[in-house]
Amino acid sequence: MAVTLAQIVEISQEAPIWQGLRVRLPNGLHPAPGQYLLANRPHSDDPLPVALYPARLRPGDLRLVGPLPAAWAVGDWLEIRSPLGRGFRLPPQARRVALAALDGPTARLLPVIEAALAQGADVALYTSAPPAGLPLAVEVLPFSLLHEAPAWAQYLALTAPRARLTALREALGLTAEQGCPAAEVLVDTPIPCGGAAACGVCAVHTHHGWKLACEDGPVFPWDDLEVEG
Amino acid sequence: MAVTLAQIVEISQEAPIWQGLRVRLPNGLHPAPGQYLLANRPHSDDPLPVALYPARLRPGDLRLVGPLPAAWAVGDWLEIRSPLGRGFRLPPQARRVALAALDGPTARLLPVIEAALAQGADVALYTSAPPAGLPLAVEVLPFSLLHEAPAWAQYLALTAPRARLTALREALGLTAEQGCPAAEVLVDTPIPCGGAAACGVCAVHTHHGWKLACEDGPVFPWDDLEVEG
Amino acid sequence: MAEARQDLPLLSPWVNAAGALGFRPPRSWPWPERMGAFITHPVSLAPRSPAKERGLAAYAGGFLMHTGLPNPGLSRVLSEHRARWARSAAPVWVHLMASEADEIRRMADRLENLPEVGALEIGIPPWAGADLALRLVDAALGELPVVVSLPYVQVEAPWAARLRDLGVNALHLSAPYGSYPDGRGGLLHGRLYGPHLLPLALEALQRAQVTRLPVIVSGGVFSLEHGQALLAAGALAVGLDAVLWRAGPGEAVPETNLD
Amino acid sequence: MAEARQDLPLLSPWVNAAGALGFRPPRSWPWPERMGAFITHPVSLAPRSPAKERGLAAYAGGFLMHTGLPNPGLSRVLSEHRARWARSAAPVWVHLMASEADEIRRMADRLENLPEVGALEIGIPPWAGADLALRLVDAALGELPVVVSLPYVQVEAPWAARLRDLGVNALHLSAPYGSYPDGRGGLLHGRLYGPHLLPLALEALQRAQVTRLPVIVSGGVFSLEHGQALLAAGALAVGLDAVLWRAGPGEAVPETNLD
Ligand SMILES: Cc1cc2nc3c(=O)[nH]c(=O)nc-3n(C[C@H](O)[C@H](O)[C@H](O)COP(=O)(O)OP(=O)(O)OC[C@H]3O[C@@H](n4cnc5c(N)ncnc54)[C@H](O)[C@@H]3O)c2cc1C
Ligand SMILES: Cc1cc2nc3c(=O)[nH]c(=O)nc-3n(C[C@H](O)[C@H](O)[C@H](O)COP(=O)(O)OP(=O)(O)OC[C@H]3O[C@@H](n4cnc5c(N)ncnc54)[C@H](O)[C@@H]3O)c2cc1C
Ligand SMILES: Cc1cc2nc3c(=O)[nH]c(=O)nc-3n(C[C@H](O)[C@H](O)[C@H](O)COP(=O)(O)O)c2cc1C
Ligand SMILES: Cc1cc2nc3c(=O)[nH]c(=O)nc-3n(C[C@H](O)[C@H](O)[C@H](O)COP(=O)(O)O)c2cc1C
Ligand code: FES
Ligand code: FES
Repeated sequence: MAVTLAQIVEISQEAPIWQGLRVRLPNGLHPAPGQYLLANRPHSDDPLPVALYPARLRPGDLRLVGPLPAAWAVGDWLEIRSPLGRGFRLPPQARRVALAALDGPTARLLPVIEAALAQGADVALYTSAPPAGLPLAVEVLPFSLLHEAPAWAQYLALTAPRARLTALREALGLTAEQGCPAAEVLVDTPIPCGGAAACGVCAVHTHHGWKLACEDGPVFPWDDLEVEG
Repeated sequence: MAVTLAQIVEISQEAPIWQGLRVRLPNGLHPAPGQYLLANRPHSDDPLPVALYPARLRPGDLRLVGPLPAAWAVGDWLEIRSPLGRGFRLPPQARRVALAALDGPTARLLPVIEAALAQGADVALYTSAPPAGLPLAVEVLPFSLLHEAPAWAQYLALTAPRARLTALREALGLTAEQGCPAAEVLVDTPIPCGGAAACGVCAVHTHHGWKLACEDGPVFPWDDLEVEG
Repeated sequence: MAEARQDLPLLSPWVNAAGALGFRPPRSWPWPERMGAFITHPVSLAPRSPAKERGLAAYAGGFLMHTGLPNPGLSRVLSEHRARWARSAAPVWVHLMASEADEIRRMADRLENLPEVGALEIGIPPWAGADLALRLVDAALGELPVVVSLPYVQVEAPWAARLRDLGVNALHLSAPYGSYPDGRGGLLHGRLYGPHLLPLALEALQRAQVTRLPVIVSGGVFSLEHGQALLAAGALAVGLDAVLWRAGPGEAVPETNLD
Repeated sequence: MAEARQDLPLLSPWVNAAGALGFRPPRSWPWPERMGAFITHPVSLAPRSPAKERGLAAYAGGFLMHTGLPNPGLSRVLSEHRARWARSAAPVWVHLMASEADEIRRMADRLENLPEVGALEIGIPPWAGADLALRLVDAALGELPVVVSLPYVQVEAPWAARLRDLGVNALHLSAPYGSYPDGRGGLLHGRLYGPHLLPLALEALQRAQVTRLPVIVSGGVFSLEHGQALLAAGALAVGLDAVLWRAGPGEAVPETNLD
């Protein structure tokens, strides 16, 4: 984890409350897919640092997505802590990769998609809203077919709000007793302090006790999660 | 007074907390020099409407200045009440016109300058920071020479914060007993409600009793003001 | 329970906070829902001048304003605005401020027989203790419905729990006071405004349950959703303040004599 | 006045609010002025899990957060963090939370003889009345300096005026609680954060004068100027919260044993 200053190069609209953002970061500080950055404008009145997730990780082309405050503008400087947390761990041998985002932007899955294509995998994205810049090689399928993915895929990269994990399990076609060892989930929760306060608002209940999404996540093995209900 | 919707066409930096703004308004709604508009973004969380003053009033080229919220951006729509208050009343026969802004942007004096030049007056602006777009015909003099203006000018257009009227009197070289019938002052005070609430925060003490800057001003005859101290 | 009092006249759950709309119903009401009642700017028996230290300080999420609540006193308010009140389709509640019970009594006496006055709202000064607060309220209680207006923090005052049994019709929770640097080394003291108040308004509303009175809440409402959250949490009505200073498209307010 | 107690150790007027920096002094302190003391996350006798309804709601000028104040309990806190406290150049104040005086007594007993503990800060639960509040404070009073932490609204509680005579060293005014729509038709209840609190902090500080105690104030400070306004208004120290979650350039915090 390091602290750096970077300037906003570009802002674009991604999804209702999500915007896309480009900044230039020193090379060593680039997050991995599913990791995050915490960014704030120095000397501003913004009460909270903003969590940003990579949407593109090509050299010289770092794109992030997050719920940006309306006052952020191109040219503003940001103070950034990065990289934070644990991201997706795509197994190098995976040849069939499935992805889906429940109630969030699909753009955060793009870096996993690029890595999967790079290692020669077949890639299926279950969504009704494919992100801009989706490689042509990706098969786009309706979200309602996600229940077929656990049987087909050797690796599943998913995102869902903490309160919607039960809905994600249903979409995956799993019962409360069935596992899905190939799946990882980026659990969306507030991560205001990034661990600095041990505030615990990001806490996720796992079979190994309470874990902090800001430090132990935000990506968790599906089978570790205690899904309520 | 009318209510209208207009889109922000351009934003520029004027002075430390003042920005310049261009919007397109229906013709009938243009403020006169020294009058103001109250503007807010519809459906926003901005707690207060913002007071905007004309800095250029040419047909097809309406420029305003005000302390814009950081979140306002080109393309945003504004709800606008305009025109509000009483502005500068340049006497048509004035041939020597002096202007000065104490602790505020000189840009708000530009429309008076243009009108004075149009009626063939000699114009002197006492300032160390001439505004962008100042006509060449204007003589720029140091603010410290303002005390020469009451003897020379047939009309003086001034601006000052309410709490700085004593300082303005000193800059004009006047004693508490001396009048200056040729001068008018745009008194800077908060004008949050524009009279809608009769909140009274904009109240200015005059020899004719309390007056509301939002309705009876913001421009007052210098000789009407009760200058404390 | 005290003597039978008239019911509080209220056409919808949307009113203004005292001081947000001056002394007379506005020509247009920039809110998507109908006006439930018009509440006057605070009126005192004698005229009040603007405060010497009047001012406004803006900060993230809101602003603070100190005015001294200037008003020309009850007689001038009546002579200038009564005719307009009589034409108002929304009931008019007159907000009275005083530091002595006697002033309230004298103002209430003048207002009780005016058909254009629908209710009295009594402002409890922020510095009032139980004694003064209860005396001010008592002086207002006659035939007209009485709303007691008090800042959020006062809902926990033990005397607030006694208002229902005195016969008060409703509470109006008003925004808190605060202080802010005045830019000249001192502090400006005044009432707070802005959407940042909504969490405090919702909290105060819940705490006001102990009074077992219908509760109107002002402060923090800058969108229909904000107001609906307060209504969903049990408010009788929502008081709007600075949002009414926007140039909303606005409904023309019908002028119909209620009589 | 009660028995002589040690003086409150404080190196500068800048501290953190309990809960803003976890259980141990941070490696870097993103604030331009030196750290005056490190205050721990609230510690309870038994472990506390995160609240089931934990969450965060952002609004104009601030946010509300409900966590349940999770912590592993005093024993685990000591075994995991004591060694780091001993290396801290800034004095360490341990913030204790409990709903029974006995829990405070047992925690204070374990902490009194530890040289790495500079003071105890006692959190008064937001729902506490005079009885419980005074019992919790009394249970903490021994040889260590005691700071009593209470939300702004409680400074007006009559029992707060008695703390000085009990021998309490200082008050720590903490941010208020509020409620906000949780987006699922209910309300989230929790502590408020954000620059919008500064006017309320300044106001609470002035009202706290009646306690005749030195006052530390948290809430609303997001710039040096904000904090300086509180110091100019008489605060002993200023507590920083969410501003410390920024990626400020940061001073490395020296690790020097005070002993
Ligand atoms: C912000 C925050 C900070 C915290 N800080 C600390 C801390 O510093 N130290 C600390 O100890 N706790 C910490 N906790 C945890 C918290 O204190 C606990 O929730 C609390 O102790 C209550 O415990 P529990 O009985 O609910 O634990 P549970 O969540 O029920 O877990 C009990 C324990 O059993 C073990 N366990 C259970 N299932 C498995 C499994 N399948 N495989 C392996 N192990 C298993 C785990 O080690 C776990 O700790 C923190 C929590 C949060 C959110
Ligand atoms: C927001 C706001 C709303 C108000 N609403 C009203 C209102 O609706 N009706 C109302 O009457 N007042 C209104 N006032 C005025 C306020 O009530 C007065 O300040 C108050 O009445 C106290 O009066 P005073 O003795 O301070 O008046 P002063 O300010 O001392 O004035 C006394 C009166 O003498 C007269 N006067 C003095 N000098 C001259 C002169 N040279 N030439 C001519 N006349 C002169 C004026 O008419 C003046 O009203 C309002 C003020 C504010 C700021
Ligand atoms: C309900 C209420 C009643 C008040 N009554 C009096 C009063 O009787 N006499 C007085 O001098 N000030 C009175 N005050 C005014 C305060 O001293 C202070 O000037 C005022 O609250 C500031 O107004 P503002 O918050 O609108 O700026 C009253 C304030 C309120 C809110
Ligand atoms: C000083 C303090 C003491 C508390 N003590 C207790 C307690 O003893 N038992 C309990 O269940 N909750 C206690 N509460 C916790 C509250 O019930 C509530 O869960 C907590 O304040 C919410 O934490 P948050 O505001 O950080 O989200 C305490 C809270 C505070 C602030
Ligand atoms: S975000 Fe605060 S502990 Fe995770
Ligand atoms: S701005 Fe409110 S009365 Fe003038």
